[in-house]
Amino acid sequence: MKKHVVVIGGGVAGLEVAGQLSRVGIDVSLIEKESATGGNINNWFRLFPDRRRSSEVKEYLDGMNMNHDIRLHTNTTIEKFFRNRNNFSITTNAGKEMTADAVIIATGFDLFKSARKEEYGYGIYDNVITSADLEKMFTEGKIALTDGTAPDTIGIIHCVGSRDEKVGNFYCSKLCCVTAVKQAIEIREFLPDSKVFCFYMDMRMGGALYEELYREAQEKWGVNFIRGKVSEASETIENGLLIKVEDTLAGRPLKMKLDLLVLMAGMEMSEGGKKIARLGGLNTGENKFFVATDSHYGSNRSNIEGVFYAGTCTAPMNITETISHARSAVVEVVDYLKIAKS
Amino acid sequence: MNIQFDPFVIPFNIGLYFILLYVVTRSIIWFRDLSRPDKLRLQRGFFGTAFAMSLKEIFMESLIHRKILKTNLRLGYMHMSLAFGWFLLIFFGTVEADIFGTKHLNAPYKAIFFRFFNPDHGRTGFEAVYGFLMDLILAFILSGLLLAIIKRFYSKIVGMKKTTRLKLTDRIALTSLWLIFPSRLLAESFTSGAYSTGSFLTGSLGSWLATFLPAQQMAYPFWWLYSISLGTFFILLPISRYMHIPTELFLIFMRNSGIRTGDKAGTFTEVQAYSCSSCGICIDTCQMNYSAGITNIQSAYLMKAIRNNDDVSAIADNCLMCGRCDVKCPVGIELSPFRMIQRRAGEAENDIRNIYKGYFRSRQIIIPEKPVLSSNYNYLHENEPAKADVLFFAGCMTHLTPSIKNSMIKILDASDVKYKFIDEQGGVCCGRPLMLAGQDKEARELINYNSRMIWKSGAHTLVTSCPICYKVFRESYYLDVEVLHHTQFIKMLIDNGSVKLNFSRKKVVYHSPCELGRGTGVYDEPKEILRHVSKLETTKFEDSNSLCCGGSLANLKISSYDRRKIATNTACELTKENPDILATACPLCKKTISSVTQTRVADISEIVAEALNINLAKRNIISQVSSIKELVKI
Amino acid sequence: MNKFGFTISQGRQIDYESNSRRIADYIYDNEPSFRLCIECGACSATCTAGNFTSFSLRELNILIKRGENDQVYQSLKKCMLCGKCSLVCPRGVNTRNIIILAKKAFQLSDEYTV
Amino acid sequence: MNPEGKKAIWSEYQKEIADDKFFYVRSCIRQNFFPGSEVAFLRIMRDVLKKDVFEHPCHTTCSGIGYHGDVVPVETAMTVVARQFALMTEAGYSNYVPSCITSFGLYTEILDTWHHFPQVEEKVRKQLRKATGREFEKPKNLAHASDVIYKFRKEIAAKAKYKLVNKETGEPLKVVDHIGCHYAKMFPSKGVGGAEYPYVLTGMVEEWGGQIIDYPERRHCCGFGFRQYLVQANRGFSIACSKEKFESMEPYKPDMIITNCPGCPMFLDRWQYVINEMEGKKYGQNGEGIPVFTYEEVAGLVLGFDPWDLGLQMHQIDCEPVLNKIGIEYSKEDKYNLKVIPSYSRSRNLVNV
Repeated sequence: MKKHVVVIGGGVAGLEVAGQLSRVGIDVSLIEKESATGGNINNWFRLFPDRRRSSEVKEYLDGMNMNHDIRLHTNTTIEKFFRNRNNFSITTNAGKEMTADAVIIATGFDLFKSARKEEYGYGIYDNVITSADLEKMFTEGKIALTDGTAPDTIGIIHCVGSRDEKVGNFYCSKLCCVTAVKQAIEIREFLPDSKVFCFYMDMRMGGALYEELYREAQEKWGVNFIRGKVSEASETIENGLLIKVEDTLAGRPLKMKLDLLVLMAGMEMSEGGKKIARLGGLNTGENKFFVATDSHYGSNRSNIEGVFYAGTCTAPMNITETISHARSAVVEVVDYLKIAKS
Repeated sequence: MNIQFDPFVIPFNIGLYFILLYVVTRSIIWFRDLSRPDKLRLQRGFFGTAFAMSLKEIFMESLIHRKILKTNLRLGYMHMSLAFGWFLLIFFGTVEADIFGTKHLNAPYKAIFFRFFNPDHGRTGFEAVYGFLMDLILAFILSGLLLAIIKRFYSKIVGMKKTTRLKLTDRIALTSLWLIFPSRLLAESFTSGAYSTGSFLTGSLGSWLATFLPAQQMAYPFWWLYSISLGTFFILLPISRYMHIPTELFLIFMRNSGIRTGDKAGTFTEVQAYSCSSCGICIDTCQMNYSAGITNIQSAYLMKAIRNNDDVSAIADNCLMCGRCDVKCPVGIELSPFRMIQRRAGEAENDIRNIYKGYFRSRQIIIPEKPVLSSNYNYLHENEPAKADVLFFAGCMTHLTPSIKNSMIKILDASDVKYKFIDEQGGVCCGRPLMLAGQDKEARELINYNSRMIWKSGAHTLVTSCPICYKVFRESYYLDVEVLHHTQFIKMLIDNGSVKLNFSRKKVVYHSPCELGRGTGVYDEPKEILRHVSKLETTKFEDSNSLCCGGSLANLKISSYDRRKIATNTACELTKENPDILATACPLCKKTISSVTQTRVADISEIVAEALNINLAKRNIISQVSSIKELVKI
Repeated sequence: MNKFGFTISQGRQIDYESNSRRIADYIYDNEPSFRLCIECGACSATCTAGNFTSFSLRELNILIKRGENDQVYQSLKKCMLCGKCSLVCPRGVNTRNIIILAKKAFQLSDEYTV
Repeated sequence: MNPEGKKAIWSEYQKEIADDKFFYVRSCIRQNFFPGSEVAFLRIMRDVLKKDVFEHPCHTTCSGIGYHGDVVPVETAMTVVARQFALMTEAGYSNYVPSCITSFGLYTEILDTWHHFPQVEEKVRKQLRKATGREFEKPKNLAHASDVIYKFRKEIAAKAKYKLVNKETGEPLKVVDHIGCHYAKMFPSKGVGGAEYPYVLTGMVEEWGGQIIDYPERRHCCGFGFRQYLVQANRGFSIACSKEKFESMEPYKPDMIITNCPGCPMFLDRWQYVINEMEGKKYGQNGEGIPVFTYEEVAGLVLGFDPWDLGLQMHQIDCEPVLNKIGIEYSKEDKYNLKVIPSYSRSRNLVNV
């Protein structure tokens, strides 16, 4: 009989896994807590470094599971999850019970809740927004302050909720730097007369074509980069924002008025992921993400045989990495199921 | 029948007398503006050999255009046919009018319009021969004119890559110039047609035209046209680029009487600016043009901008100062010193707008620049240098190419000279870069500082590895020591046998650095050294024709991207025959070129250091010495 | 006035709004590569003048960009224009032109009596 | 500005505050700066709110001022604090209420240290035993006096005679709140409303009819900073801090400043005078300065205590403008000839001392 695999999470990784599995003739149940698949990619307008529309990638992913029969359960969360002798029993919030020969966890990430960095006043000051909010503005095609006017000076704060032990996140979310640069460019495209300032701790332009994008931002778009972590933001009497930062390269504190402040929220283990970890007794690390059994050649394997990880539920990844991680997860599952059969 | 006058000659007369008057006044103004010593030089220049030389040069260059002929035959022919041809036409025309005319010493127009006033002249024997000669000359000119017209429309044909852009007055002047000879041709032809005179050109063309046109009536308007175009040309001459025709004569006289550009603007610079015929040779030879595609800063444009009193600062600063155009300029304008003056100068105030100023411009103004933001080097405190016979000054750039520095140390150690490495711990800049940026005052501060250091050391020889330093040490320092570039010094060591070198079978080409070659004329020593130690092969770019690496400090504007383009191009040219080593004698050249080629780029000092043949004992000592050096450094 | 035995200390804070970035803008307009500086410090490390005195092109760039013009004006004078910096710059910044343009910008402005 | 957002944060920073049987320890410097304030606190607690507040005659400085002035090592400070706790224990109280913000900070810091390093606590107990033979229990509840007033702000409002409202215009008074740095900046969770948007004073002011203004430099220190002030040569830094705050709050035209720390009212008050002397700069409406109050004084005023009983004549910046705005009646001539302080209940244990 056909093997049955349950994929938890219908984001980039989940969709890729589901698609690839069904291609090799395994029947798949895809469980998504939201009403639609896609996960975080739905909140992004364009993707770095080439600034293509995220919808293009979304179309590919949807295509993947359109073409094959995948049982998609939206608005579904897992309530029970345990291992029998050689399969898994899963109960959903709808009370539906299912057994699976293997489980792939693709619960992805949540954006850091920027309100936790109280000093930036997200949710308190008007005109302090997150990278996701900005993407929303891009999608709507209008960058405006709460009073409807267009901002003149825009500040972008890197590392919000990343590399910050004050919020308990020691790790680098890895994508915020390049996202900041991408968004800075897009802002300048939308508002040619605006000035954009990026406040960074380090520019971590590791990926392919990231550095080139950084250079373009400086040369072509005149984006200003100030090295220093913004320590506090406050509202001025004319409803603008006043930020305090050290210009560490000038070795001097600096204060600056801004119209709009964009917080580059980092990536955190998703709430869904945490729940699964609790239910299934899966190992998570100090950074709250799932821990794979081997960091080099077993990055998809969990501490429970037959449960595999795919994508950003194990660490911050960009879409390219997520998809390849998902594919490697598929290989792992297929191997596992073969062995299980014999 | 013999008419003595006709109204159509009036435009010509006006033009002629105007230009004569103008040239006289202008030359008086110029003379007045000369510095006193230059006045004396010029006066002396009118006698003896200088005068003879000037005449010869005027003939060879202004008429025959020998230099252009040498660099580009077709272009040369074009210039020659127009200049020399016209000269002959005038000369023989005058003679013709004189011998065949009614009386001697005619007014000029008689000569120019001879055929009109003596229509039935030239039928028989000698007259016919003479007529033939005149036609021949006219044909000669027209052939050149044809080339000129073609060139204007398709530069390639005359072998020019770029042709200079024109301003309005130039266009009008150009058209009138072009009209002169065709109109003369037609005027003469019609007249001859009417009187069935004229020789092979005018005669035959005339008789043919006469077959279907009323030659008698047709001739007259063309004589008018001929006269008018001459007149217009003369009147526009001073505010067009053709001012170079009369001005070049002055230039030649001045140059031969020993007047040089110097470092201030004045008559001579102005004369030079007006002597530029915009032939465009400087544009062709400029690497920034053909490697980096920067086509608006070449010397021809600099001259033009100055003649138009435009702001030249952008042009002046955007140049590698490689001096290639300098050596190639057929008029022999001292382009590099000229440019330096422009760098020192502030923006010229723009007074050309009023037409009078076009003719009688106030002497090329250098508005006293706002007080320069004076540099402040008082942080340089002087220490007592150790006494030595020979000083080695590596220079800033050499410190960025340690291989050169170490090679020089090795060589110096190997020889028995008592030397001191003066800027071992990093020295003070020689001042040349500041000068190239037109900031001589600041440069002087550094020069004085270094000079004091050198004096105190009591050395008799100063060796430097950097041609940039070398040039400034030689030209702008007042030192009582012998300044040598390390190539010259090594040559000396080889000659007096203080170093012994092994011959290597390596195939080497030599890139002559601008500052060392064209800059200070050191061409031979480097090549002799290379011949001594390796198989030196020649390239298409030897000596004064050598290329620039593109790294030159002299250019303050060019982007690193364009520099790279030039460097790449140069490297390709020099490594065509894929040599083992591309040798040079400048740290900057080495650094620039080595970053764009696979071929090994080595300074001559490196090659020599490798070829050093040291007997064992000595080698040990050196290894000890150098090891001690290391320790000391640490 | 110091009748209390002390005076009110001046802040070291750069007040971005109140500073004039005229010099910076002049350089931006005439030397775009000025924007490319990533403050790596290669220029300062190799600097001939920096070998003798506290001159740092890296710092200078920042101060120009922040509009700390008085400080710029003072340290600008120390540069020897030797050009080593331009050879080591990883971003191909035309360093010498920045110095020259800065000097020019100061000359053009009348606020600074030279 | 989105008040909902603030409320959300405030809701995260609620702290438990005892509602009776307080062991009150005074501040070293307040009684010289604004002697009326602590008395006012006791009057409010005992006579208005009818609470049991105990004072011990033998309590000393917590040595925090020396600790932050870099002259008292932390272990010494701990032992001194242990002794205070011992006095509380002996008196049979367990709700510790310091009057001083720095003390509060120090107590919090020490309790936290002991929590993480029990061996240190043990050591301190030994030292205390050796030195004084006393034993102590850690307080069950540690709250700053302003926390206590905050807790009873509604009761006070209920009994209030005046509101923080301009009686001419009916507009609420614009109040700047200034929280002592040691209140919550070290341990945000120990302060009402946390460190970024502290609510302790805001709560009172809003309850009593005033309106808090939120200005950019509200987080900034008043400049006391111990080292800064205690060394004369450093006072330039101290005053610079206050100046920065004034410059920042000026455009909002505040009617008054309310503080909950011994140093802050002192410096925000006196430095206005010094700045005027040095630079001729006057703050506040028509240059009469921005009056600075302690929260006890404000509580006293709204409850209708006589300004001069509250010791408002001790202020450098005249408080009359505010009194007039609120419409509090007072007699000009009494300002500097103080009558007998009206009787109010003293600490039982102090009556015959």
